[in-house]
Amino acid sequence: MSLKPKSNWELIKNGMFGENTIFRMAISLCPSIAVTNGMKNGMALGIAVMFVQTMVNATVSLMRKFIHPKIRIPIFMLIIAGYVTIIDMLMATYARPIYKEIGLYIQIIVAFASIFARAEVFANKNKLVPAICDGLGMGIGFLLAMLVISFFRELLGKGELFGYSIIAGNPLLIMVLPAGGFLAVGLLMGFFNWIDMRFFGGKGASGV
Amino acid sequence: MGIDWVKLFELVVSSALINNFVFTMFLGLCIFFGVSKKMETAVGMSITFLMVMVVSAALSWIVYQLIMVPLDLGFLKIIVFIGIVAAFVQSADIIMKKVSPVLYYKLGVYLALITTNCIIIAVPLHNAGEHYTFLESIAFAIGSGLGFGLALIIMASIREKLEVADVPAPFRGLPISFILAGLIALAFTGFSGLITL
Amino acid sequence: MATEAEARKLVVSVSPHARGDETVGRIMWSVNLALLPAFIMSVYYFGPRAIYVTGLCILAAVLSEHIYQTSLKKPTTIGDGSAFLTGLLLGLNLPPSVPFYVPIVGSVVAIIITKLLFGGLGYNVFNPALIGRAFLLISFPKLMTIWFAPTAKFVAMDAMTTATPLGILKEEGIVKLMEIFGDKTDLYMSLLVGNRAGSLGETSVIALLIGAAFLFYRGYITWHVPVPFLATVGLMAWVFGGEGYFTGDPVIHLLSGGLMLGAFFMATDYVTCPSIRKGQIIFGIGCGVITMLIRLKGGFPEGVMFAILLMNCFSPLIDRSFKPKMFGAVKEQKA
Amino acid sequence: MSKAATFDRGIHPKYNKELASGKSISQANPPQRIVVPVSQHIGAPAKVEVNIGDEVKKGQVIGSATGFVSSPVHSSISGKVVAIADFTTSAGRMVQSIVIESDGKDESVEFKENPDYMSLSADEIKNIVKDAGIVGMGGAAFPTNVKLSPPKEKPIDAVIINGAECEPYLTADHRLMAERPNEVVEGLKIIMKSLGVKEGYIGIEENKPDAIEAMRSAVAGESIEVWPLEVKYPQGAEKMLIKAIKGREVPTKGLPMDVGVVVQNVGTAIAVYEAVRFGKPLIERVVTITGNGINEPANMMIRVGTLMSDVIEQCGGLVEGAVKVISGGPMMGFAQWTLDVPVVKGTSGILVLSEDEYVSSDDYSACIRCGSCIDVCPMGLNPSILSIYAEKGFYEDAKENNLFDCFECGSCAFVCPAKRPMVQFMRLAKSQVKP
Repeated sequence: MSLKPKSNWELIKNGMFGENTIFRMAISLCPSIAVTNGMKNGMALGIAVMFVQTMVNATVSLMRKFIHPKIRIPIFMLIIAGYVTIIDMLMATYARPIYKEIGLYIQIIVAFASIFARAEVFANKNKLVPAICDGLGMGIGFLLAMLVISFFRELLGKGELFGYSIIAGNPLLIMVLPAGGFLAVGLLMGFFNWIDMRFFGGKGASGV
Repeated sequence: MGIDWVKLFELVVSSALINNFVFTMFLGLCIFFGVSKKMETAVGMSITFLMVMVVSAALSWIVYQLIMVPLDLGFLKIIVFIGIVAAFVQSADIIMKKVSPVLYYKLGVYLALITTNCIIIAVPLHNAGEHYTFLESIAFAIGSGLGFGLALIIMASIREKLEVADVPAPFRGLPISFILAGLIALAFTGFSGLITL
Repeated sequence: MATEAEARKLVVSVSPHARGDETVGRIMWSVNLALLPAFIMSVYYFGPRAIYVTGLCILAAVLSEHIYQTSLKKPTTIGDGSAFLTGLLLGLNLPPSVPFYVPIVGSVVAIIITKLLFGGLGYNVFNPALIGRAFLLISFPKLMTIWFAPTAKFVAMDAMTTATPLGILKEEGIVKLMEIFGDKTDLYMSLLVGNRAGSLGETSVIALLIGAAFLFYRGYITWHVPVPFLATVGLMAWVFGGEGYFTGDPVIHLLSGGLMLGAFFMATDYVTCPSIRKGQIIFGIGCGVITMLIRLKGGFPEGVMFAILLMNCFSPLIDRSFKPKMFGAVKEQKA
Repeated sequence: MSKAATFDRGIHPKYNKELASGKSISQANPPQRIVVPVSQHIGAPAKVEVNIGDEVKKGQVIGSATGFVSSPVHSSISGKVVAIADFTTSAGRMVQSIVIESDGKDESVEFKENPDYMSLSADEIKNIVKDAGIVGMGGAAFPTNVKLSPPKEKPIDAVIINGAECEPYLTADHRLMAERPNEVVEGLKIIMKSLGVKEGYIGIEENKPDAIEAMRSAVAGESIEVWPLEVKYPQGAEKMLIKAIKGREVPTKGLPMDVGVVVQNVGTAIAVYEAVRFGKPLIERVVTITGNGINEPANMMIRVGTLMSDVIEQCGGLVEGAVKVISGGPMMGFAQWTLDVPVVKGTSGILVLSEDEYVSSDDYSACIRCGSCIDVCPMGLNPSILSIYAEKGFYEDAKENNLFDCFECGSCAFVCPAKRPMVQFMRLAKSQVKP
């Protein structure tokens, strides 16, 4: 990707904006809709992903010398699955109400292309600190995306934020339903593309 | 032992249409948006997915209910299921290459994409969560696979049409596909309440 | 002589040099015109609310198209009557009582999200008015299901709320329906003239049929979509609509709900239904099946809207599967 | 036969034939100067056989055929070759042309008459037809002798004379059939003889009752049938005509001979007769000059090579507000940017449209998928999707949707409510992909 090594801060920034998992890279899309009907859920999943992403990157970076390239994929899988199980059990114990709603999606973090991709593309080739920064950046980027989407959906769909009532009146119930999730993500994605094109001369999302 | 065919049928229909994986459960979206550009790939993907889902659901059920539950190892299900899926996909890959190179040429490319897809792993996880019987697990897998295939094929046919549309530049590609999926999901809400399980 | 031709500035263009009279604008405005009887009946039954709601819809639809296009520096297409039509159809599909923001939200969703973001007229996948209505129904489930009895008086909304015939049929059964309307003939007559609760423009079957006849006469719609649609609904209502098989009353199902409005004015939308005739028949049958599925088994009393929207999803697929019969097609062609 | 024969689909444009249908064929004045393109036909261009300064006579070969699918060209006046250079043709291309200045004498080479023409052999007929430079006069201008020489594995059992004249406005074939029916029949008999065919048909749209009447009495006693056809465009397209009369469908990418039929235009039949009977080469033809943009509509016998401006002048000139001059009919003809183009063997009409007849297609809009074009396409294509593919540059997809079966009849463009330039899209796509 980049020829010259980036500073740690740049790595974090890159993950947050430049290669934002959802809006720029367009991978790991499922949770962007599934859990963003409320900011609480969105934040919970975002934090879970951030945790897994960072830990996986760190672990892979530490172990990269010992992993035989031929079996690296199953090993990565195991590492990811291990951390997902940890966060799964942690949340099941300490955040019971949220876990009831988004438990399936926590478990499904195991199949996130973004986590696997960063382990393969970055952590496997870099030292511990950059790998952690990269993971953190990616995780924060993901968390941010979750927060933005869930902000709009919860506000428009329920008139609430984090469960606190903000606007009175009839909210657009559809926004917290599946259809509204797709619409919100699509419109936000288009909006960010528009900003990118209008003010930064970008060409829009790579993605699909 | 009586088999409740009606319930199985309803399970298939409900998981295919009413609780469609894509439109109401948001699973498999990467693949859904990734391979729905051309009809041919969409059809190939649908077939491959259906087969893999059914087989991995069956294998997972056997392992989970007959080995893990008795041994009280339920907490390991994530690791075990992904292992099963990965192993199955890998062996299917090898077997297909040997047995039917033609089929492999047609569908093999999709196999590689499957392991990292949440929709495949979601089926056994859901089955385990709902404590389905073996047949119910299979029915759920079939329904989900059909639903996913249906979604893929509809999406592909519409996107072929969108390819030539004057979509505003910032919305081209993924954003409009999301909006499209939203509108399809809106239409699919018409099915809600059709079958209550 | 060359100078003469050049001085005259002869127009050079590709053949053909003769063109038919039909234009998009003419078609769209004709459809608008065909909806006039239904609109008049809605004003007759629901009073000024009908004008208010429909007018707001049309205004919001036309304005949002105009603003979107001018802000993107594109030529504005409000003159072709399609935005007007979307607004009108949406208005006729709303209950009379909705507050002012409902028509506006619906029209904006219909025009901006459903039509213009997809590339404008001709590229939209779904019928804009129906998406607008579905969006509203899901968003404001309470507001969108408050029905008023037709007062047949030109007065403000002080009428009593009631359920639509289909709603009564679904919740309380045919016996209750008969209790309200008297005997079957009375029921049929009420449904035919539109003396019942329902969306503004869907109630008067006669007015809708007059409009539809006009469109048939002008050749803007053909039987390929509406007839299979209605036939399927009738057949399914007869077979599955009663207590046992083959005891249902097809007439009630045919005359109530938004069926007539949907079958003649919305399922026939050029852009979102298949363009090949054979495909249109499949489309019509599909609409009918889903409508009855939802009416009889689903979670909503009325299924026409969702049926058309669902079949809209399939239109490109249907169009893809049916090719017109090609002249001189070689049969035993090997790929 | 109660109902007139026809094909599936098609359109009913306003025919506007009354402008010229009553005008008998008149003889145009011999032109002062002619421009003869060496390529007035499909196939290899003729090779120039004269030099600047040469004296030529009427009927003299000035360009010779250069292959099987090629045709010679003759001078239509007597005079001197003044230039050999590229000139614009009515199809808008630049083609090498021979310019001859008239000497006013109108001297002719001697034509070899042959009163006993029905005893000629098939090969002799073909040679005469070829040497006379006869090509299809309906517009496509395919060398006639090639049509008369089908390969052995494709036996021909019927010849159809195309008197449909489905293009609106045009009346040249109509007048020929009404005024010279016997020559049409003789021409047809010669063609049938050269192909060894027993069945002959003459298809005429029902809107020309006098032509049908005349032809009916002319074929009395012959094994030739006159078929009235439904008035519908494009009834006169070869494939549609064969479908209407013989009920056979020419396979896609095939030719009429694939179903055992040869179709010839009315004018071609007369040209064949004149060549075989009188030895006269194809140096003049009947052209309909019509439209509300011309002062005196007419059907005129015009020498090949006469400039359009010359012809228009003889018809009283253009009216004020004439906006478009078309070579051929309104459906498939070519709009002209200059009137200094010659009438060629394939020119069936000169149509001048006035402002109120003219329809602009400059602002077209997106396809609304009304399906009208699908309902009228005589080839059973999906013009809607083809035009969208062409518009957006998906030429390969257009090709897969049978782009190359389109023969640009313009029916789709005629009915299109969005006023899309369908034919232009088709041509664009065809130019971008190989068939």
